Amino acid sequence: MRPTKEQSLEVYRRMRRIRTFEERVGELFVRQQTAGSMLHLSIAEEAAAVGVTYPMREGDSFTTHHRGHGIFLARGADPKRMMAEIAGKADGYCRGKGGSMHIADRTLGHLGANAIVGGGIPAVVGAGLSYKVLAKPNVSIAFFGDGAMQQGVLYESMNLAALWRLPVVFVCVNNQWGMGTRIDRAAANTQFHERARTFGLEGHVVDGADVFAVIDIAERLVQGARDGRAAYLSVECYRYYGHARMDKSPYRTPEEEAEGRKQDPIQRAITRLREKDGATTGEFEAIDAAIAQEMDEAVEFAINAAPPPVTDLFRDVYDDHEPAPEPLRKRLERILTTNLTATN
Amino acid sequence: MRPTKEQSLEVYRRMRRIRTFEERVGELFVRQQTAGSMLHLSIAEEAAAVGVTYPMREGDSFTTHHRGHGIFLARGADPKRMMAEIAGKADGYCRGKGGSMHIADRTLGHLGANAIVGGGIPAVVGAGLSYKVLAKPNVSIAFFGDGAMQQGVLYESMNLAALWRLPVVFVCVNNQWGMGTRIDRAAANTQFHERARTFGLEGHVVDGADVFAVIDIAERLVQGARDGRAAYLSVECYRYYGHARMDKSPYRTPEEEAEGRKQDPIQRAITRLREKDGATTGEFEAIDAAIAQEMDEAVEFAINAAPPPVTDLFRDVYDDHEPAPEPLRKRLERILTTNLTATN
Amino acid sequence: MIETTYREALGLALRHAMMEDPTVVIIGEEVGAYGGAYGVTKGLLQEFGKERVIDSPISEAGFVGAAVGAAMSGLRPVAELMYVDFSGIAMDQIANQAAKIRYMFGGQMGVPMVLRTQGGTGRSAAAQHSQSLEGWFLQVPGLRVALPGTVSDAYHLLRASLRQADPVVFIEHKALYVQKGKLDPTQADANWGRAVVRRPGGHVTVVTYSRMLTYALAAAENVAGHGVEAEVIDLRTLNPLDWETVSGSVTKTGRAIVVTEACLTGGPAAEISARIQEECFDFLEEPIVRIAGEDVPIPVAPALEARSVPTVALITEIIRKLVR
Amino acid sequence: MIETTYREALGLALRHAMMEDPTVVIIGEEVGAYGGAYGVTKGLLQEFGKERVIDSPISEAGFVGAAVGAAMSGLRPVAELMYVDFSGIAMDQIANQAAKIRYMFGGQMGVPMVLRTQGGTGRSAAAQHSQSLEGWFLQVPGLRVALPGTVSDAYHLLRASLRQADPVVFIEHKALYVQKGKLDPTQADANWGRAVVRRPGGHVTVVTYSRMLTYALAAAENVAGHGVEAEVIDLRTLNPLDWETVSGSVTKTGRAIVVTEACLTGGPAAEISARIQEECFDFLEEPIVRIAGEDVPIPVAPALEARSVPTVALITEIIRKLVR
Ligand SMILES: Cc1ncc(C[n+]2csc(CCOP(=O)(O)OP(=O)(O)O)c2C)c(N)n1
Ligand SMILES: Cc1ncc(C[n+]2csc(CCOP(=O)(O)OP(=O)(O)O)c2C)c(N)n1
Ligand SMILES: [Mg+2]
Ligand SMILES: [Mg+2]
Repeated sequence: MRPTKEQSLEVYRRMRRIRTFEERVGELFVRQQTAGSMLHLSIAEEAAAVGVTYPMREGDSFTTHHRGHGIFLARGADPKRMMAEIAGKADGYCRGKGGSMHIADRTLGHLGANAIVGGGIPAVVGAGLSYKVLAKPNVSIAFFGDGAMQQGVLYESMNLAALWRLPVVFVCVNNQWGMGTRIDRAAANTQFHERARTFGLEGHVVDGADVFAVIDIAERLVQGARDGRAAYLSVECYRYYGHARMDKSPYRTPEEEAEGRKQDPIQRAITRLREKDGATTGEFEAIDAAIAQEMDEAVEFAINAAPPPVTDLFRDVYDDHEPAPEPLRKRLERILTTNLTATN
Repeated sequence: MRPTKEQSLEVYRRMRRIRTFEERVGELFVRQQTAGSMLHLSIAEEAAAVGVTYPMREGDSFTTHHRGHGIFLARGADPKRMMAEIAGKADGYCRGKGGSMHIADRTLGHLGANAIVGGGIPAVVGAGLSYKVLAKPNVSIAFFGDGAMQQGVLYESMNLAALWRLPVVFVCVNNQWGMGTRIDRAAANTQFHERARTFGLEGHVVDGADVFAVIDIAERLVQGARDGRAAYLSVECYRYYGHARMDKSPYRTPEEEAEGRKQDPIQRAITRLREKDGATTGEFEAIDAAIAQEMDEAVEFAINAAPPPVTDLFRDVYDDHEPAPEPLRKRLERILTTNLTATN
Repeated sequence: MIETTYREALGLALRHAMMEDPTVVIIGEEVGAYGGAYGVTKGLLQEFGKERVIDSPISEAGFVGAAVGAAMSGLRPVAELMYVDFSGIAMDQIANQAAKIRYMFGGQMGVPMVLRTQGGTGRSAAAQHSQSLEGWFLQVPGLRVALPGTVSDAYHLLRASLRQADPVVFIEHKALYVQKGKLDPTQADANWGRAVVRRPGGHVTVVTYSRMLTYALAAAENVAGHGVEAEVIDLRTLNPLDWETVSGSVTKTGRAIVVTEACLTGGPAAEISARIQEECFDFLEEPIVRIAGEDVPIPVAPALEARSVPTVALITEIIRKLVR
Repeated sequence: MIETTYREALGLALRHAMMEDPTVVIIGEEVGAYGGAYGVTKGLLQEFGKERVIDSPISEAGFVGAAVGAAMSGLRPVAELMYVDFSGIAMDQIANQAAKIRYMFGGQMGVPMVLRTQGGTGRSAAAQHSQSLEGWFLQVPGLRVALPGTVSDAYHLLRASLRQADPVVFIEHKALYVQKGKLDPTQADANWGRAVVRRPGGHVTVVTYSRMLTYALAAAENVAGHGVEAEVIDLRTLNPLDWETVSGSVTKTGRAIVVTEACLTGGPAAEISARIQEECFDFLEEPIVRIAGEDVPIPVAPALEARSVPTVALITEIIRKLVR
């Protein structure tokens, strides 16, 4: 891709939106306004999100792992509804049922974030199959972490996608760590794209600090997938902070962290925009300010939103046309009334 | 390996024992003396069994897939007790509880045949781990079919064995078919040893019609495993007959079968023995006759053996020192006696 | 009305569904050229082609998960798990994905798929190929569970399952495939979630499903000669569970026997018994009795295998003891 | 006697077992440097080294299966499954391998392993990290199932589990880790398979385990003020199930309530209820009542999550209604 300045600024803008969103999620947590503490921030993974989703079109679909905020934002999520979901509110994407780890949106092709490492991967094989059977020009993309590279279901899914020639791309957001385990303590060979090749996929690796490199390879692989060549991509980045909000990463050295944190895709994009496109501080500030306001509003929206009504507990277990499960209290009252009355 | 004539004849003998055993299992089935029809014969897979087990020593262990008779025979099984197990008799290796798909023998290191495709694979990782922790000089070998190459647990196991540097070898008895599915309809890339390499293992492939070639590579890989280098080996062969006893393989062409059946490791060994070692028809006949008698005796043993006593149903669910499950009839009698008596 | 087998009735239901609805696809191991391990899908590949009858490699987690994704994306997949015992491999996709997607995502999307599988004893298939695991699915909210016990239901209950908006685990019984019976495909399909009284009687209610229906009916026939009239109820689906039919019967008879092939402890008979007790406590004249599989793995030896699950003789005996 | 937490008591049990028995090894995700997702194994890596405290990649089927193989080969592994919800991935290794190996192979070898895991609600961890799945294991013959509900049992029941010859699924509760209580490590370990009467009472029997024990005791305290004496039984193990203690109590009180966090339908409360009914039918003055988790996946919103499982208020109310 040889982007225009406008395109490059747009890419920057998308990444900055993610960064700011995640920072706000952190604050929301500090203000004790989130549903639980299982919040996994995708800071420094913005290039994977923005780059890979760049060539996606309407009708395309994807699933993500637990660290999926950024990916969905890049694909057009409304930060208000995301933040509300993270806060467990009724106006959230999933009516406050799912939370941070289970955001989904059918209309934008988000088939769901998953809290089971690897759990959401085979779904994209099925989505790809549906495109093939129904002759739709779409692709489906699975996003997951390096931890999922050790889950068997990934290899089953890769094989199925290659064998059935499906429009599917597997994207490993390789941030080098899975909780307290560095990839070299999780895998004997960490050149994951080589594994993918032996399963019959196009397999590549790209520097996740360089969003334009990610866009380039993603455009190629997504197009190939549309033509029936399933593909795999490792996006190499670094998990800036702890695994979840409570984790301070005591298991890694400050030196390693300092080194890893040099890989900032946003700083890299800024430098490039300044050097190649002559972008000015003012231009960045304008973008940042607009985003800051958008995200502040999202936070306020989430805080002020109503929690789901208690009756929602029984809703959506089954299709709307089906009877909902009988609430326990009602059931117990019925049983006790019938039987206790009869005995007395 | 540059085997002496005696060694070569011994290798031949081991393979012939398997072949004759399996032929007798087929007859046992025809005589309606087996427990069920789930009998998977390893005819033409004798080189995998004999070759890979060749360098195994006392204390080494292994697991097999459902097509495991030959492997265990090669490792020293008593055909009488095997046949009795296949007939579901009390004198069988598993007291008639397991049958053809679940033969095991702790004393010979057989940690069990498994009817779940891939199900027995991770156990060898654990066995290998125990050797490492307990500082034993042993290896553990997983035998499985090409079908298991599509099961995720295999890749998890390979990664664990490589990562933990365990004395483990993974052996795919690649007979080209899994039920009615040829490997090229099961996998986009059928060079399975390449996959193993990307998981950090030594990965090799060998002609399963040439037992001496199998012995050569097995000796190397098993020794490597003893030194902590986990390995993988594909032994290429051909499934001569149907998947199980009822299956006539209508899904493959006679031409393909004719071609595949040229890969007979026993014929190949005979030719070599004749040509290189001057073995005579008489020598083969003597071996064959002794084996035929041994196997005939095994069949008679199995037919005449007693079925397990009904009380065995409740035995060995838990350790002997624990109470066995209460039989249903006893339980029902107790309940009805207590309660019905009380009401009257 | 035709005379056919359970196996063929299932195949016919699939065939008719595929003719009517182009989004129905079949995914599973050996469903195509092989025709299914138990022959249910025979001929479908030839008729509908390999885009709709999709042979899978041996990757239970992968292809069941793919069916989940397909169901979210406009197809109506029928995934075939060759043996219900293999659900141990695919359980995450069944219980954590298929079952929870609608709820977890706030009702945005459902997973309209049928997971066809089969279980039970009867073929000396040993511990890993003979289980009755419906109880695993029964305790997962979001999953429907159907178990046809007759040839007619093999057709009509599968048809009804194919119209559900939520995932249905459809469990056939390996010993029933050869069972013969009458089928009228022009009839209305199974009234989803309704049990059926297969034999009326006033002395005792026998609640059962799948192959044990056949056993219970035989036992009922046995005791009829002794003047005992057993009412035999075929639940057909464990989720939904039809309590009206069951409690209607038990309040009438005052006695209930639950018969399942699944193991006693923690199995579906426990739920049925517990619920009858809660709903009909004041009407019970005798304890509710569970006749279920022994709490053991299934052994391969045919004589042991046969005794690991309820027998007609035992059911007969217990009915007679309960109704004196 | 020391004052400690459930989490620390568990860690201490592991530590002592590892000191006493060199074949005890720990295998699981983040059990080493991280100290366990809930901190139970903290310090063990430092003390026993990485040959015995083995961090696994995220491969539940693989490492649980490896533990099975290790248990067959002279080690006594404690595998840690970070959340019981992940058992969906490892279920084949648990239910088809670990549970059946002794039986299927005719008693030649057992699988003396402990699968430590944790479940339950209380941390807004949503549908895939909050389940109570003990009922899955309960219906698999060959598996022991233990669920400690007190600090003392966190230690003594784990110690007892580590002496079993058969695989034990040991399910902790995520909301109990911070619970404080007394522990005397010099005491004898839990009497394996025996329930404990945690509070004696003559009016109603409340049967429960794990976190719901705390709830039941609080409810018993509430009703005591109104002159109702509830006898609270902590089962501690679901397999073995101690029927003597339960039926002894119910024959005395004539009333039984079963409280579990696991979903109502098909869950362990069904088994306990069905069995009480069978064993104590003639003594029951009121129906046995199950108070259990709602039949829904667990939602993330804290207020909904809290209502998806029994509350102290509901238990209190039901005890009072049952004993009038
Ligand atoms: C099946 C499963 N196993 C374990 C976990 C616990 N867990 C949650 S996230 C995580 C680490 C995942 O690492 P990675 O895939 O690299 O993603 P990252 O957090 O680095 O984005 C683990 C072990 C889980 N959620 N699911
Ligand atoms: C998990 C699992 N899935 C499916 C099956 C059914 N099945 C039994 S053997 C078999 C084919 C196995 O092929 P392969 O591994 O190549 O072994 P082979 O029979 O060729 O020796 C299948 C699909 C099974 N037993 N277990
Ligand atoms: Mg990571
Ligand atoms: Mg094969």
